[in-house]
Amino acid sequence: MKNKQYKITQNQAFWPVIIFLTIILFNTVMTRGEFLSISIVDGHFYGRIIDIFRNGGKLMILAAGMTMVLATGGTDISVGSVMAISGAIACSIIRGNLLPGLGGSVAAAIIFAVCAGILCGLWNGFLVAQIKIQPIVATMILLVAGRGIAQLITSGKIITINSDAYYFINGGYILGLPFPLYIVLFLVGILLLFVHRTSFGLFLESIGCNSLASKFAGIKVNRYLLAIYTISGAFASVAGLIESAGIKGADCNNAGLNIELDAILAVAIGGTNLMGGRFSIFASVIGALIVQSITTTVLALGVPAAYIRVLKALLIIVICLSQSGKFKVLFGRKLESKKKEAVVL
Amino acid sequence: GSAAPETAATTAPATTVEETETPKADAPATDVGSEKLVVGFAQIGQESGWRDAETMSIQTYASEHTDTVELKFADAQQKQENQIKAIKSFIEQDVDVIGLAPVVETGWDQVFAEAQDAGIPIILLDRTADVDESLYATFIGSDFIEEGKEAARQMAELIGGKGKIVELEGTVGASAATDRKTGFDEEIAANYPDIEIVASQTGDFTRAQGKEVMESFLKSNPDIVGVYAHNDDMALGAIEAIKEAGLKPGEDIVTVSVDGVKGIFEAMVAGEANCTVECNPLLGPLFFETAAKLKNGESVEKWVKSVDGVFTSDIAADVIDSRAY
Amino acid sequence: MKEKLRIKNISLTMTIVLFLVMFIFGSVRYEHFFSLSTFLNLFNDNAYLMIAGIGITFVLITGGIDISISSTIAFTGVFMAYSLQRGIPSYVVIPMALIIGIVVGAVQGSLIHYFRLQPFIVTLAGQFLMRGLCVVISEASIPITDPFFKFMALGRIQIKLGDSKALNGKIYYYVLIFVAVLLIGLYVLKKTPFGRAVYAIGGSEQSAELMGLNVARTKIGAYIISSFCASLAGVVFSFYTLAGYGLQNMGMELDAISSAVIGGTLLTGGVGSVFGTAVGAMIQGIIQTIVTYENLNTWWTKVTIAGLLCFFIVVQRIIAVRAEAMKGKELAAA
Amino acid sequence: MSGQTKLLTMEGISKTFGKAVIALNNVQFELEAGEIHALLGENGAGKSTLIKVLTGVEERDEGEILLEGKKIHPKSTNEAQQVGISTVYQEVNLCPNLSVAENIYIGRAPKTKMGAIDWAAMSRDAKELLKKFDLHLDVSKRLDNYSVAIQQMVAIARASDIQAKVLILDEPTSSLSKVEVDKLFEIMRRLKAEGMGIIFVTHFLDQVYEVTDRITVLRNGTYVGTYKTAELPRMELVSKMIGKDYAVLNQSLKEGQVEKEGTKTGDELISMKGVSHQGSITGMDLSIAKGEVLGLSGLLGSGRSETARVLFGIDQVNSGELYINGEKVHLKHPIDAIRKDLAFCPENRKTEGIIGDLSIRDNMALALQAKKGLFKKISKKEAQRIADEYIEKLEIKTPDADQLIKNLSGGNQQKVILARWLATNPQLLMLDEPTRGIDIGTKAEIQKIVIDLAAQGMAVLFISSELDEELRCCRRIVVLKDMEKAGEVVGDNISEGAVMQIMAGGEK
Ligand SMILES: Nc1ncnc2c1ncn2[C@@H]1O[C@H](COP(=O)(O)OP(=O)(O)OP(=O)(O)O)[C@@H](O)[C@H]1O
Ligand SMILES: Nc1ncnc2c1ncn2[C@@H]1O[C@H](COP(=O)(O)OP(=O)(O)OP(=O)(O)O)[C@@H](O)[C@H]1O
Ligand SMILES: [Mg+2]
Ligand SMILES: [Mg+2]
Repeated sequence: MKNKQYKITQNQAFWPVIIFLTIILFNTVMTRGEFLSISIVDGHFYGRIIDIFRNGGKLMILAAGMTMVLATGGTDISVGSVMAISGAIACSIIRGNLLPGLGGSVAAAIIFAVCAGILCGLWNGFLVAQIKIQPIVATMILLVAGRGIAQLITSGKIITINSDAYYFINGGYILGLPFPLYIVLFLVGILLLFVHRTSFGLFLESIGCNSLASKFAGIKVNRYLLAIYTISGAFASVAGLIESAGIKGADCNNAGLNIELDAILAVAIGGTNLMGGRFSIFASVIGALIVQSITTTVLALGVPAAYIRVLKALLIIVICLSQSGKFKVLFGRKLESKKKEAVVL
Repeated sequence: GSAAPETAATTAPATTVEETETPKADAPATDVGSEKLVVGFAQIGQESGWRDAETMSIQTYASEHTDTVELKFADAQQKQENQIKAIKSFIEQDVDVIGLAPVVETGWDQVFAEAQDAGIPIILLDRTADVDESLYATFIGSDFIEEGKEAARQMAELIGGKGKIVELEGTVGASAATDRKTGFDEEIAANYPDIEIVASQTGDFTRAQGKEVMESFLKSNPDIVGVYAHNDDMALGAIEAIKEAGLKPGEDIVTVSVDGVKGIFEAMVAGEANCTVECNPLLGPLFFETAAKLKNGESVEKWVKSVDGVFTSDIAADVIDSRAY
Repeated sequence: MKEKLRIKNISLTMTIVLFLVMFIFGSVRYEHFFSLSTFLNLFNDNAYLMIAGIGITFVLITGGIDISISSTIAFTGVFMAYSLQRGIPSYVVIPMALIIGIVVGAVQGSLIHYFRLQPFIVTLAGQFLMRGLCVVISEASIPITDPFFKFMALGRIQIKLGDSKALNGKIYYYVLIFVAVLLIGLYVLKKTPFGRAVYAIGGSEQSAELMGLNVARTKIGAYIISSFCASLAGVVFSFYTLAGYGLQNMGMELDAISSAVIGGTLLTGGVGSVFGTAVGAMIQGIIQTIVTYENLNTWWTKVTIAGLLCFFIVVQRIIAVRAEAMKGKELAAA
Repeated sequence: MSGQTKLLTMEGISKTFGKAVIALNNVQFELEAGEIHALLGENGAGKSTLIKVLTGVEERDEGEILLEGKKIHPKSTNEAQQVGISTVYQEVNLCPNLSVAENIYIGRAPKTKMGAIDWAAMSRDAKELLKKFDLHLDVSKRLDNYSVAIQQMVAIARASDIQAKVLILDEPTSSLSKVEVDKLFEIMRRLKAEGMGIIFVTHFLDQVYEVTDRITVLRNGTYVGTYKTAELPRMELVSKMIGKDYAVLNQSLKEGQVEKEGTKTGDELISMKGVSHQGSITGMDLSIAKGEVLGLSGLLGSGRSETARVLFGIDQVNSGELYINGEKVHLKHPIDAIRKDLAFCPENRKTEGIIGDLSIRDNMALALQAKKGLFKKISKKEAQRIADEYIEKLEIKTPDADQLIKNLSGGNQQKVILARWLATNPQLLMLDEPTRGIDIGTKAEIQKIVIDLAAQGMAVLFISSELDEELRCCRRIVVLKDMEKAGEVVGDNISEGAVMQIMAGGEK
């Protein structure tokens, strides 16, 4: 029993889950229960918790992809721009501005948008793995250019579309639950299965710690780097689809703006070391929920939106400090010395 | 009340009326220097459908009058620095008139002074700048406070003068947001004591945030009867949120918003939105008119008000096809 | 002596050559382009960016990163505008703003150094915090009417090299602040133990520690310099715009970082120069000018800068690989 | 002139890492002015930790340090330097991006009258200083332009130049050639004559007897004793270090020797025909048979590591042919070599070997996992079994397999890497400096393991800078010179002299 307890608290996702639950609890108390209430409206569930899951869908997907990138000691700051590109392509196709031969097919729009995401990811991966450019610089190129490219695709306009099939990506419900949640379950599920059933996870951690030694141990480092940046790009494009389906159009300026920061934040809250090494995708997904729930909290409490940033900042510091080994050492030592004294007494 | 006959004309009143005059206005220009009217325009960026329409209006006018007009256009990507740099390079390029839709009200003293030194007049378009009046030639645009007041009156009429409503604000600090809020809140406070604004938060002028904020409003205030949004995009987001909550937008909760973009007309036709206070973005012709006047040294008023209308769902179906944006 | 700075110098030289090529290209292609004032406007309009860029270069050389600078700029702007509005005189407000910068840097640096937190995350928190506080202080943009600020905003030196209009230009007083920062930056990095320790930490922090350098002081010092320069840039920016506005300069840290990279700074640390960063910022400025003259969609600015970034980074890589290959040969020959 | 004043005394020093690892337990140490004092012990005995405690890199749990009778408690290398303790740490610790001159003088650079760094004076001084070490370098070049050996010399030059009372050298000689070691000793003797106290950590007993005055031995983090070098016979020293009778150890080595003699080599496993790689090796002919221990010998930079790298697919074959089991192969990546049952322990443990933040278990399973491929995951249970097996077999000092490998001492890390490759059950095991920085007891163990493996039919390519080690293990030694094969000695012809002669240039 004791052993088991030890294991649960050791799990990387333990603290993120606790924090998430605390935020929910705090809100529930503050709103006198309203926060937790879930009702059924028009045959689907309705409530703030559902909102968190639906609105946090994009971020959960991005965080899952970002976790692996960070695990290899890299980073992908281009995800927001990739989202803009993917939305721009999908909406342009549906509008018939792009590839009019396809007749505005939603399926084609999704396929092309995801392909574009994969291409962006391949480009990042190519720069990182083959040209050996530092990840932050390599992905900065696409971050800077990506939004411009999206603008050039839409010729600088906001494209609005009219397609119920496309709206479903964000606004649809299956069994009463929002569709984005299923996308998250599907993508993260596959990823988790892949990481845990194969040695992918071990290889990523090993690459993140020491890529040269990993190569010497027989791991095809470049291939894996290429793969994870591609996955990250593909995931970002899916997030872009969700976002553009949500606003029923492509807004290249604002789509995914600064979301890379939130995604990295989510991973950090999940306890993955940003320098590479040990990682947990599940913990990052919880981290994403925490980030989303901060926004929801601020809205629910009617606090001015400006405080979202302040709150996030404070939360980052608190969480990072609590995870910092050094911090634990500094304060743990104090605790221990107290304990020692107690024993002496 | 909304003036239906008037609005029919607002489709592009400035254009229709003035277009005939345009050649006249340009004629003297050709006489003076036998050269084109060179205009530099520093646009904010692409923030909403409304602004796209404004940009289109300017660019279309310029491309239709290539013999008399030359347009240098810079999109500042929502950054004041970029606008300042663009204006400075317009000054270097020695344009005749500079147009600007300022991204914020403040911070224009230096660059306007430089333009003045170079003898280039500045036209402010659709947003004002907080500078000394002598530094710019004229402001062309609507009265945001009046828009807010009008929205308040429309709202009051729709909900019968009482009930709880919520407000979706625009980007914090933007004059359109501040003034539309001021006008609305003042009008409600002054004349409609039974209307209570129970929540007001920023939706950043975007659909996505409009929706998210509205979702939250609906949960903390299930008994609201109306929503006022500082632009149509946020209203469209709010409509989504209302539908998700199992309520009928346009009936259970009425909407009043500002701008008059096509999307909101579609929503009004579908019965999901109630009213939009137009803020006409088709300022291109009026802008070039004024610029030509300035080049020729004619005097212009300090504030050239654009002609705006109010549209309700009753007439939306009739005018939707004539909407240009 | 020649060998030592080879890698850095090649990419810096390329940057300078590129700048000249672009300037000549613009002059040939566009009327009015070739003029002293086009050139001087690069300083007038980018002074704040260059000051902030010089500051962040210190952090980048240590191998860290500081993404809070844009918020620091905005925050100092709002803070000053707000205080001036409350009637506090400018000679109190400006030093206070600079002190805020120092404090922000000291806190961030200490968190990064003493608790071994990631620079990216800590400065991300700093970015959120200060951006949030800006809006907490004031949502609206606050105009500055203080006479000293007005003087700095409008005061300028006319430069007349000849009668032709192209040979006329002006420099605003605040550009002199940039010049001072550049000179001090050059001196500190090249000639002081602190500056050299900055490079040493970028080369290997552990080694620097074991060689007995004061890593804590140097690292925290670098973050202080970065934030201080950001708040100084904030001061210059409020001279430039005579206002404080909380949403100003969003994402500008990327411009500063790109300037540094184009100017030859390696984000892995250990290599870089403040002069390069200044030139990098000028290149970005001139691209923007050309795009405006060409009357292109301004998004081409971003795309071009990204292309340029890509080009420079790849070239740096090639040079580094070459250098390694050369080294192998030299050793083999020995 | 061993003086009367006690320069440095450490008493009752204890240090634990986490809860399980007791690195130092009530250790004492003393150093007199003008003596060279060897600090000896097996891998993981706590030598480096003691030094780190002394110089403030690690905080001690208990104990006192007195320098010239005064209590000191340095919190950082910087403070230690200020009170007069200068150190060269075990791994090279300089900044690769700075010039040689700066690496020597950073932190104490000469200044001009204006207070700015005087670059010209710095270069001049650096040149002057390095001349004492017979190094004539372009001191304005970046340090990473030079080889590890030279970097190590620069580090020593830096430490010796600091006006210190105590100079600490933690395994400074492991990457130095004989000539450079002699140079170093000359300098050490001179500093000693100037009254400096020197602490010298090494695993080369010859060097201990060559330069040191006294010896302090640690074992498992405890203090064993301090002895006058001249009065402590080698045998006794070794048995004090390993805690076993040396005779026993020697016996086991002898057995190895016997087995080696009995080994029969089998069919040819590897054959390189005129293999070249641009910039490293040229026209290499080499063959290795099953069950054979082939030694690769040569001077520093003669291309031994490069040969192994090419064989392992790290560097590609530019010309020539490579056969494994008679089949022509093209190795593009280490995994190709691993799939052909090759294994390689690289010489740079820290950068090419260990995955620092992973556990011992994961480190051991890594190569086997890579060999099996992405989809055939080794279960945690299986990995644990492998780890436990090798921890026992190789006598790795660790509480359990969950420890992070970076927390092990150098020698134990080496054993984990060895285990990683043994777990893949290779046909050819390539060991590049497997005993560098490893204590004599472990060294003997590793040599024994090598011989045992060969007896079981495994081929071993053994690269070592210590000739006697190769002589002991190998039946055939190939000598390289200037990136080419210079000659070969086989069986009874193997002798130090024969190998040296080829190295020196005369073919046979
Ligand atoms: N940071 C650390 N965390 C945990 N354990 C450590 C740490 N540093 C050293 N140890 C442990 O302390 C013990 C002593 O290590 P130390 O490096 O002092 O050995 P050493 O005598 O220098 O060995 P070698 O000859 O291999 O260098 C070892 O068991 C090692 O695993
Ligand atoms: N520290 C280093 N930095 C750069 N290149 C190196 C370094 N060490 C070795 N080399 C390269 O490797 C070549 C051959 O060295 P290699 O390591 O193969 O020699 P070796 O005979 O194995 O010597 P040892 O292993 O004893 O150093 C050298 O000529 C050099 O090009
Ligand atoms: Mg050691
Ligand atoms: Mg070697």
